Amino acid sequence: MIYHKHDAVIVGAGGAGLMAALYASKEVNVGVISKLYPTRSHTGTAQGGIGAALGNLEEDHWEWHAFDTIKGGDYLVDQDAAEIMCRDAVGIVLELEHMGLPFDRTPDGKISQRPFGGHTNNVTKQPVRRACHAADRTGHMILQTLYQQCIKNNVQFYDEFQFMDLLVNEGRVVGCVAYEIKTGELHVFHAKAVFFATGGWGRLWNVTSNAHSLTGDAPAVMLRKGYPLEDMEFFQFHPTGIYKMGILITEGVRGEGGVLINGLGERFMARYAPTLKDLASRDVISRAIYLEIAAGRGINGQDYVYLDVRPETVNRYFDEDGKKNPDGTPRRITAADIEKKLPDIADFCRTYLGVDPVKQPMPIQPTAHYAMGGIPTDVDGRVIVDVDNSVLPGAYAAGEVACVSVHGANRLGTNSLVDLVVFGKRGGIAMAQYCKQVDYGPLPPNPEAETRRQLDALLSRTSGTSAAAIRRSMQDVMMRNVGVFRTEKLLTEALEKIRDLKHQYQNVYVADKGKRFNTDLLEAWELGCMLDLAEVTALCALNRTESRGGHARDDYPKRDDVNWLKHTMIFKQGDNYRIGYKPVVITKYQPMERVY
Amino acid sequence: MRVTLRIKRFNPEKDEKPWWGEYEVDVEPNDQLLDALHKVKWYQDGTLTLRRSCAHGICGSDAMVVNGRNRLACKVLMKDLGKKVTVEPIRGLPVIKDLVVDMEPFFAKYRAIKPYLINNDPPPEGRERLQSPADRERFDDTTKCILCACCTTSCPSFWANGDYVGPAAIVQAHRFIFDSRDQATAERLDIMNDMMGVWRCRTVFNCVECCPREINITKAIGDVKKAILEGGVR
Amino acid sequence: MALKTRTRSYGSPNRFEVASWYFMRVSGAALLVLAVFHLFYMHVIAGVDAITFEWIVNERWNGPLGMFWRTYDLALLLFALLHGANGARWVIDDYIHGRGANLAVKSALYVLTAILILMGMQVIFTVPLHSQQTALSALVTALGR
Amino acid sequence: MASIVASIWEGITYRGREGHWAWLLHRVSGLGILLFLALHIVDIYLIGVGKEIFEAFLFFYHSAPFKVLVMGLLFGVYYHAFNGVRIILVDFWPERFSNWKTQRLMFRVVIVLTLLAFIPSAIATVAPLFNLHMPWWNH
Ligand SMILES: Cc1cc2nc3c(=O)[nH]c(=O)nc-3n(C[C@H](O)[C@H](O)[C@H](O)COP(=O)(O)OP(=O)(O)OC[C@H]3O[C@@H](n4cnc5c(N)ncnc54)[C@H](O)[C@@H]3O)c2cc1C
Ligand code: HEM
Ligand code: SF4
Ligand code: F3S
Ligand code: FES
Repeated sequence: MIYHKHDAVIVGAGGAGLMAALYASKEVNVGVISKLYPTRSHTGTAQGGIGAALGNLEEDHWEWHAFDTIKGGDYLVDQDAAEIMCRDAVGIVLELEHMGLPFDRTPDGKISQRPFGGHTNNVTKQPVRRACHAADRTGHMILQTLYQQCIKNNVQFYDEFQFMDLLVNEGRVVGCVAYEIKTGELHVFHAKAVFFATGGWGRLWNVTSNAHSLTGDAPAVMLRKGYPLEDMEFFQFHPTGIYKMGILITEGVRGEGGVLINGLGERFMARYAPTLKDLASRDVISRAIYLEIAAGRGINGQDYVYLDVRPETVNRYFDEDGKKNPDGTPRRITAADIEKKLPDIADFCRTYLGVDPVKQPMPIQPTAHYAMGGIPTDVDGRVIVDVDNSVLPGAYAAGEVACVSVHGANRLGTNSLVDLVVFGKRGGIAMAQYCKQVDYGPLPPNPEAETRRQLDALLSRTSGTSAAAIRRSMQDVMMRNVGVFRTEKLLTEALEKIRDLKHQYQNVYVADKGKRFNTDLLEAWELGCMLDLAEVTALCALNRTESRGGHARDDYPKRDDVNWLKHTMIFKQGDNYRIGYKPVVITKYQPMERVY
Repeated sequence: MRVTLRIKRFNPEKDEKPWWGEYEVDVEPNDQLLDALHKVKWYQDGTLTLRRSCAHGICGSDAMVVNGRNRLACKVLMKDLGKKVTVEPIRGLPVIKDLVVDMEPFFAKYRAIKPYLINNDPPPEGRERLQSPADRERFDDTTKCILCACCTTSCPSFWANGDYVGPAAIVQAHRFIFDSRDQATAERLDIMNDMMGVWRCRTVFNCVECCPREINITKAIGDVKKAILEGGVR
Repeated sequence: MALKTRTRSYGSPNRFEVASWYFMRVSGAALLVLAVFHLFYMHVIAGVDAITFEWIVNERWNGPLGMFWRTYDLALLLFALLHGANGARWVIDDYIHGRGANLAVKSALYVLTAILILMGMQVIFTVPLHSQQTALSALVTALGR
Repeated sequence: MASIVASIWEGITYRGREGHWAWLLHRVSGLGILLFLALHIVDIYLIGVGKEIFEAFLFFYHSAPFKVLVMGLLFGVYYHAFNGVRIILVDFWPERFSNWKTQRLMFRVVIVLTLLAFIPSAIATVAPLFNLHMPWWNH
């Protein structure tokens, strides 16, 4: 066992973790643990943009952004948090620019912005250009820029260290345990505070835009330690994933004018969202695609539709919709614009589909994308441990792993990047303040014992079921039964199946017994985390008998504000679970029906 | 379709020297090589070790030598590789295990070139620093780099001499040298003007041929060489 | 541990390295004319079998174009050797890393290059005079011719 | 030593494209020419020493095995020269010449030029062995 001491340890080096590290390290001594090299974090894949009401191209206000966020989240959003996020976003995007982030530019040299799903001018109800972008690699640029700044500020990184356990003693966080992948050593980090920024867990599903590394380790550990997870039933399916592979085609494609086309050649979104059409909110579109496919209107009757961004198609619909440039001329797009604004998307299509998006439509299907729920926190990243908003001293979280909740039942495109930087910063600052006020708590005896026990159990078996087989079954059942559409029957079935898989997991077998870079062992350990999250996701989904945002129940198709305008909080108690509820914070915006 | 993967295996914990493992897998033509490697790891030999994460060519984890050439395993499809595929770790960095190499020397070089914007003027209040689209365009290509190390580990100058700062680090330096907002041009050019800096580049183009982000690395290096010769950025 | 590895630091700008890089290109361009024409002339236009002691001494270096050829050969000698030696220095820096070994091999290269230059100049300047004469006096004679 | 062998081995077994082979050949040819040049200086130096010893050397030069080496030299110099021009173009006009498409084309041009210069030279080199003479030779 190797011992380290830092005022604060940040787990995860994506956008949220790096932002927190940057701010916390200005005040206190921090160490950043990440199971991937920081630049490999999934923030780097975010494509379309980061939302902020800069108003560089047309009138915009952060209040409009807040309203869009709340409406997009189907009113399950905590409105105070959303207001903070949308207000702070403006300053933070400028701050990112000052750090060197190479945004695309308007002709007069300002940050360029583009329209994105669900972002509107609240007066005219028309799409507004709010997503600040750097081609279709905004997340890549954010990740790079933040990592660069961390290097400049000499932040201490522990690259390829996997977080395994949180150490809590005398009612507060005293550190954590991590596994050094290269050597197989356990490291105990003695700290006053631990900050979770481990991202999402899309790998629970079969077709996902998420990285292999997104397995929800931190929330699973929190759950096992008896701390709650919030709103786990809300998981976003992004409407446009590459058919079968799940690789994401950004909403930016539709922002540039791309349209969805069914097997009959219809632009079907005109029926489901007459105003915003293809730029309606994600849950609305995913559901529409699913309904089209279910009605046999997929391409050739199969389970996918087309996303069409060919200039002739786009320009035809621009005319049909009467789309205009700011100077009043009709809006137009050319093949060169597509190459220029969406170079990576064009590259994905050519590489993985052999389809040239300028000449052919792209086959797409909804793909598991974003966790709205997660570790509950307040607006300063403090982890909340019960329905009365009590905090666990020294525990912080931000980014996709956290649930503030600014995304409610459905996250608006571009809002995740906003969430990362806004709450990463706020959390980092709050944590530094906390560290300056308290002393180190005593470590518990044998702090690494529990982790060692888990690993030894996995390593000791000489035969058993392979982790891969269990994982595959879990992903299949989650896709089929806990996907875009859910029913009581599907969910109950899923629960049974997952419990059965958890049972099999007791027997999982790890072939690699070595210490050096043992990814076989880590994958098996991660599977344990995923199974726990799969179980609570199905459980919470079964529990919520309404349809709201990303959670669509065929058997309860209506939103039910009377009974369900509240957050789910799920707790593990022994082998059972308890579900509690937390009210939604409402400031100015009363729930209304959502029409796009 | 059935293919044979020949994978160079080496676990210093127990192997004296590297050996070739042969594995037969059934794949779809459109499968990535990464999928095929996963099939081996998940269903045949759990000890096979590699790095990967995003699975679509964006995170830069899985650079390896595929049929003799540097590729990202997730960005090459089986149908383009033939029936017999050889896979080796990238060259010029110490092997930790199988396809995993020690990336630290690579990142150390990245850190050595001061990979961050240096601008000591206070930023303008309440707005961005302005930059014309033309100025932004000058360094666009080099902002795409994902630090996968394909380029550096395909460069004969780097294999020969590990002190060579390498194409990836030069690409990163280029990204700042040609950013109109950066003020440390002279300092950066001094770094690049080192004996183990840009002058070690022999315009081999291996880097360009294998960069998964299709960055024109040799041109970026050429831009930097020229800037040094001309005593600054024009 | 995966903590920061130190690397050689970069940033001692090396004027000599730039100069040598530049020289390789300039001398390369010169050699393109000098060396290629030399080879083509000797092997194709004149034919190697024409090369005899008499031909070199009497026709090439003492014929009507004698001075031209001596200058040409001197330029070729200097450019080719310096270019080649600097190239070899690069190759040595590429492959031989031990400080001692690197220095030893490079020193040997420099000494050899110097000797070869002197030997080459010696002939160009002294022929057809007797070889006992010093290079310096040969130079005087050559220039005075 | 082992590391030298390893990096040379890596240089040869990597399946690079035109640029890689161009570099390898440029390096080998450059070193080869340098070796030949050293030898050549020595033999020319012998002119100053005396006629007999120089001519003894020439005899060696005119032998058949040596002609093979000379052909290598000829090829090497032509290739190195034309490829050197390619490198210079890439270096001084990166915006025009530094991209893989132009680069592949340029390599082909280099090979063509090399062959154009090499073929007559090779013929002239072997001709004397078969007692053939170029029409313009006057000996
Ligand atoms: C394809 C795609 C496109 C997207 N596009 C957009 C967009 O255009 N706009 C937008 O706003 N959002 C977008 N998103 C969503 C957004 O990118 C993510 O929600 C966000 O990047 C998550 O950031 P994060 O910092 O929370 O975590 P991540 O960036 O996922 O980072 C997680 C970090 O945690 C580390 N980690 C995880 N587990 C452990 C462990 N056990 N021990 C140690 N370290 C651990 C990882 O190494 C990593 O460093 C997109 C998402 C995807 C998948
Ligand atoms: C004929 C015209 C010539 C031209 C145009 C030429 C050009 C060049 C150039 C541009 C380089 C630099 C290569 C690089 O940076 O990658 C070079 C390298 C070199 N040249 Fe020449 N050269 C010529 C003749 C010669 C001769 C006559 C010799 C030998 C005496 C020679 C030996 C070398 C060597 C050893 C190198 C180093 C190779 C390496 O680093 O890989 N060259 N040449
Ligand atoms: S330049 Fe290209 S090959 Fe090199 S590290 Fe960056 S992305 Fe990879
Ligand atoms: S392969 Fe190497 S030599 Fe230069 S052009 Fe690329 S860095
Ligand atoms: S797995 Fe991310 S680049 Fe291949």
